[in-house]
Amino acid sequence: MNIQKEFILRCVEEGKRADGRGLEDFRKVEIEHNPIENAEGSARVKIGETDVIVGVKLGTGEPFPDKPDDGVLIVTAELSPIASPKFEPGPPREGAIELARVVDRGIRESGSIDTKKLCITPKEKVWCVFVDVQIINHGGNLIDAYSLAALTALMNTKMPEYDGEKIDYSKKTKPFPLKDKPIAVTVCKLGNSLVVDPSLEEEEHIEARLTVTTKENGNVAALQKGGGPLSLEEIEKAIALSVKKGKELRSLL
Amino acid sequence: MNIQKEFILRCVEEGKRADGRGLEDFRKVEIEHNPIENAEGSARVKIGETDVIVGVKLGTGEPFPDKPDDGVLIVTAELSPIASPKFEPGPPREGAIELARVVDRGIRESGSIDTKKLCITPKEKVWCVFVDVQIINHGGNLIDAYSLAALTALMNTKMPEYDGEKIDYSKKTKPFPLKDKPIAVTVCKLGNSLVVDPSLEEEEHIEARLTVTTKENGNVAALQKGGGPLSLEEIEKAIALSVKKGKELRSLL
Amino acid sequence: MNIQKEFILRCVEEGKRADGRGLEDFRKVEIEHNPIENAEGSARVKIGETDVIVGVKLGTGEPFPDKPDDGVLIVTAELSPIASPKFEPGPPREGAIELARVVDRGIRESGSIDTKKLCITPKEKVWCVFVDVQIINHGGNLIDAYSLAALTALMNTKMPEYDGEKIDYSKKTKPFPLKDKPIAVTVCKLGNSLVVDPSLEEEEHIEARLTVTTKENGNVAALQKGGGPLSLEEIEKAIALSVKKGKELRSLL
Amino acid sequence: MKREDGRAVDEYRPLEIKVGIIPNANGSAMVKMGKTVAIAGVYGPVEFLPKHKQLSDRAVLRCIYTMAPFSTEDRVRPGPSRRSTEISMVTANALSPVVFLEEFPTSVINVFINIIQANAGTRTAGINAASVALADAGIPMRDLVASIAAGKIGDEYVLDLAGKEEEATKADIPIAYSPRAKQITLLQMDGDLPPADVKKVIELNIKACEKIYETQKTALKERWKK
Amino acid sequence: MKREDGRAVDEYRPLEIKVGIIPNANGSAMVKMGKTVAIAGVYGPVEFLPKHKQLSDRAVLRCIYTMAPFSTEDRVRPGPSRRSTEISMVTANALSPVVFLEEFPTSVINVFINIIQANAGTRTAGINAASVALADAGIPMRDLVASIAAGKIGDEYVLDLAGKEEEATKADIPIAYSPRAKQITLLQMDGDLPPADVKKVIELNIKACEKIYETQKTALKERWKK
Amino acid sequence: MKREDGRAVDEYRPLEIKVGIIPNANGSAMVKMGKTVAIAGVYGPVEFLPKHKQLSDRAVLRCIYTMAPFSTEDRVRPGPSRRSTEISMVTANALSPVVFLEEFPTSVINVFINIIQANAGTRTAGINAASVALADAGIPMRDLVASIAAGKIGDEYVLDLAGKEEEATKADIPIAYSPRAKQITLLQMDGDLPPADVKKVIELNIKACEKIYETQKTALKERWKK
Repeated sequence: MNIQKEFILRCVEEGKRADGRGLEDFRKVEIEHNPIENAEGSARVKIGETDVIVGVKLGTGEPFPDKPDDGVLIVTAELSPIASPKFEPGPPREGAIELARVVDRGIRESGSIDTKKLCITPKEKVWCVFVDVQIINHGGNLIDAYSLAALTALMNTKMPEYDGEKIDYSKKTKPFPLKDKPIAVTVCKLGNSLVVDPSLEEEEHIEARLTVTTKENGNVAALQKGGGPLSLEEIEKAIALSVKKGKELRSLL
Repeated sequence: MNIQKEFILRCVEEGKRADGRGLEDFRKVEIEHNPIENAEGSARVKIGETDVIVGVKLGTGEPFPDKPDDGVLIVTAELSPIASPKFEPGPPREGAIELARVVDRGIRESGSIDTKKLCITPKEKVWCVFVDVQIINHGGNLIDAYSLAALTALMNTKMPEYDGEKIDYSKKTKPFPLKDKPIAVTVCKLGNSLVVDPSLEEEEHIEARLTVTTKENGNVAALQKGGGPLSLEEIEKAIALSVKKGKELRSLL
Repeated sequence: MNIQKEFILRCVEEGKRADGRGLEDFRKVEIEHNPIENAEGSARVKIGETDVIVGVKLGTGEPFPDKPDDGVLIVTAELSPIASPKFEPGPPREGAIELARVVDRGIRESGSIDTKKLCITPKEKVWCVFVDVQIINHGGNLIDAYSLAALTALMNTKMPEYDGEKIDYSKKTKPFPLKDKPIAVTVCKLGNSLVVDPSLEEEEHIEARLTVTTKENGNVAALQKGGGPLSLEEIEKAIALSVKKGKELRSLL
Repeated sequence: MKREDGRAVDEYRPLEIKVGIIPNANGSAMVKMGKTVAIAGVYGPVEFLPKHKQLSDRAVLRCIYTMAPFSTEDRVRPGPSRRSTEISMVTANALSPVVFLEEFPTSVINVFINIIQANAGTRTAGINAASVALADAGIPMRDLVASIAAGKIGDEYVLDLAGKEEEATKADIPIAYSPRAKQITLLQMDGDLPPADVKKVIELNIKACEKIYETQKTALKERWKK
Repeated sequence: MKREDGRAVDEYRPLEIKVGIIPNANGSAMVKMGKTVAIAGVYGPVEFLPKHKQLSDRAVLRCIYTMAPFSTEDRVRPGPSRRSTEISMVTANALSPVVFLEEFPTSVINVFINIIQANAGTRTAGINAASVALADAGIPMRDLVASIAAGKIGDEYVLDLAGKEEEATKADIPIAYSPRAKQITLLQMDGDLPPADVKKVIELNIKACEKIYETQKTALKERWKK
Repeated sequence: MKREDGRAVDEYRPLEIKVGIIPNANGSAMVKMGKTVAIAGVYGPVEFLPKHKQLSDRAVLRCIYTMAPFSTEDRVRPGPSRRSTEISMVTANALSPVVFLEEFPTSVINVFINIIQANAGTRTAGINAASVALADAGIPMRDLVASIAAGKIGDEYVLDLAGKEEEATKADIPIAYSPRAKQITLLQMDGDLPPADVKKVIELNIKACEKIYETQKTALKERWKK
């Protein structure tokens, strides 16, 4: 372990990564559209060896009392043990909960969904938007992979028809009211450097991470620091780097 | 343990059982009708040292959306630790779940219950039929004992009166809409032989078991293999044996 | 531990307590009214080092089918690990459950709440009265502390306004329908003596305890024995002592 | 006073005790008290696991009280409730004083009580069954524990309330009692009574416990004859 | 008989098997059977913890079957259900006979099966994937296990029911089969059929399993070529 | 800009810190920030059980954040939620960097934070209380951690949002800060702000943290005087 850590850190000091990438380079990003027919929208995203599928399902339910004419967004995450020897079966623990909540806030706070358009009958019935993920392989940087797959799945989503009583999932026609394209980029402090898209091995040795979700106009919609401390200067740099990489990722959509 | 196993297997090779029975003999079967006054129907079944009570309770609830005019059947099982040193307190685990699901499928798939007659108001209110078991002593062959007790309890069930608002459990008059009498018989492979009604000691040494639920007309309504592999020939023999023993058990009702 | 126990018991034999009190003396009792603005009524009670806050919240819900025009009382307790190294995180276990149920019965059986006045629409909507406790420090005698704080919080409670649709928590005006002032006093058998208000150290060495909840008219509304056995004579003495101390505590309100 | 079922005020319902009804258990019993039916099974003493729960100087008597889903008019949802957890706890307190727990350090004695049919008095029926089941298991005991409840209706002290009497009573007081030591090992009460009445009701209970105790002993003797 | 999707009665849906799709796993596979998609990942053998669950003479093959929330029309709530618990159990029974578990005493081999998209036949697709994943993990095996279901519609025995055929069938019989030993390792049935028909349907399944078995072996060879 | 409660834009609500409020705890504190009240209790370091969770080279700082059921207008259901689990985690991250965890390998330090009354800023109040409670427990620390949140309303950067300001803000950014190391140990944000504004808001927070830090130190000195 110490040898691996030393190697990873020495590479970074010299301005490159253990796998030959530059500090600000993502691994290869692949996006597959709508692999899941039973979902209203779906996407499979691979970033290097990380491999996730996100499906969006629509159901109906009651609105929250304080938001009687807004649809409801529910983002979940399970760290399925199929994807890593470190994930254990059982109900979601803090790692899974943070993953879901960071992706949730990125979508919610960016105002990406026009929730008013998901209202069916005020106070009584609204659309519930479920965003769920199946992690196939955990190769590092799950937050960015899930966020990108969630956004793509929402872009691919079509609303099923609803006659006031039953949803007809065989007819999906109307577009989903998506208003923005928020992208999460997680910047990691590795040694004294800032890098993006950590591999699984790098993730074990980072000092801190900062996930920055940016909107199309360059504004920041959500921040989440994980791990150890960061200075204000490091935070500034990380945000700037996230904005830049966010634009690059958005151009893939 | 090895001595016990050897003895059990040697007996079977010689065409009899450790307790003197023939390979195709059940232990003594005793049926007590309606031991539980608070249930709408109940039965206590003893097969050798195995001792179970099944109670049927009726309540009202909403139908499933895809079956708006069918009553709902709920079969549960708990392996109460009172009945065996091997049962542990806590929520049902796979053994209890399989027990409940095999009994459930036997009743459900045989079409034994005329669920349409359990509809009160289509889409809104139907009868819910709860079949629950209290195992008093586990002496082997729980599936057959529970199945037989469940059928008997359903045969004993009378519907309570319902005025559209409240159930009056003090007046139980109308018969329960039972259409068939499905019997589950579990055939076990012990050594190279097929036997029925395993004792607790035999159950520990079986290679495989096959539960066959048969209807009055001799048709098979449900199958469930447990344990190890079986050949097609063994399966054929087991089904034929189950049909035969099923008729015998049905004649006790 | 043995030395502590011996000291505690020797003191009691000599008619006083390890901390200098008499056998029938409470530690200093302090009551703070309405420390929690967000509650409809609240109280903080300190008895020696024991420190609890009780808050009463009002919500609306369906009545129980067998009491269609009665409000619903829900008393809970958690043994928050912040209050003692012996309390563990997680769902309430038997200690917490007994605490909640004894306090609940004291309020309920004394008829302290006029539940009919908590009915909004019979069969459909009633007030739900939640009584919850935050234990800040467990210094012994939690049952009496929680009971006293619960009663005080209920006395401090004002009903929020309700327009048939929404509760307006900013307007709390109408008095809460409290009819009696039940006080719980727990008498402990320590060696061969009966004492009240055990300290944390004393509690570890008691033989038995009897909680007696008395009404304003001196009647007993609830009893709960804990720990070991008591003779009828001891029970009689304990009840008489509880009635006496209950009056003293009630005079503090 | 006329009672629903014709009993005298100090008369309990027909009591039946059968010992040894669960072959797998080390000890077991069924108690019928009118229409209430409880079974109890005792397993142990065995080593208490996980180890950190063991007591170094005595056994733990662990009681688990449950109701069969079909035991009441409204089906009981499986799984523990606040009520069943509390009854399990007071049951353990009711039985522990008469068991020589100090003979089995680091062990657990498991007492499972299942209510098969409920019609008032399930906790007391369960304790009566468990007490006999412990003796049937051959666990060394100082005494048996007998248990019953009583209340007050109008001006009368009334034993073993059942049916609509439960609604009419001013209080319901269950006790458990060890006759040899003359000790009360369970005492609870819900209601509204002056202290003097509480004493009278407990005394009524104690008298009944002494009779139940005899039936318990007879049932055990029957068992040992076989 | 004309089938919805034009297949012959003894024809299963297009089958695709990919091996080695989960880099982190010791072995893995994806199986597509028509629109049903299952992935399986194998981790182990590793020491089974907690220790008291270990078997001294062999490994435990632990299977956990789950459905992705978006895999069906009506979203699946995360967490185990009675159905998924039972499928996990029969899957372990279906696979255990072909694995040399006795070579790894006190160990556990974890087999995770996730259904990505469901359109009939998820348990059989899962077993097909898991069988290949075990081989991909290099775990010593006597044989592979192949799995499929069949039923009867009208007078015809029909393989691999899908879509509305599931409602029309008189019975649904899934099996798992080890071709080398000619042994059936999973057998379940829901429905209503005379015993003779049950046999015919199982025979139809066995024939199909023999073909699926070839596809499994081919997929593994492809993998080992790389 | 005029604020609801008359404060300046860079002014936080009245802050009160009491140390040593829980006699049973090794260290404790209560923090009031306006109407928000948090208490924190520290227990440990003690051996971390079960053993397999121990870290061989340092202690685990375990934080558990909970809200009293009566702390908010709508009663909080007891038990952990996704929100409380996440706050517990980021709180542990916020405090760990200043504690010499390496001095207590294989141990756990338990930090319990209970919100008694909630009116914006419960996570930051909880961190302020926990930081002081750790020091009160005599646990060796590099520094204290101070915590607060800020946002932007209209064109103004506004500190310590409360009441209806939370709805009016374009973003809510809580931080935790270790003044001696000039390090940010917690940073989250919900909202919509250009990067330059994010920096301004963080700077506003840092200035406030330096003042809160002084109040924390004063409160600890008061405690030690006694």
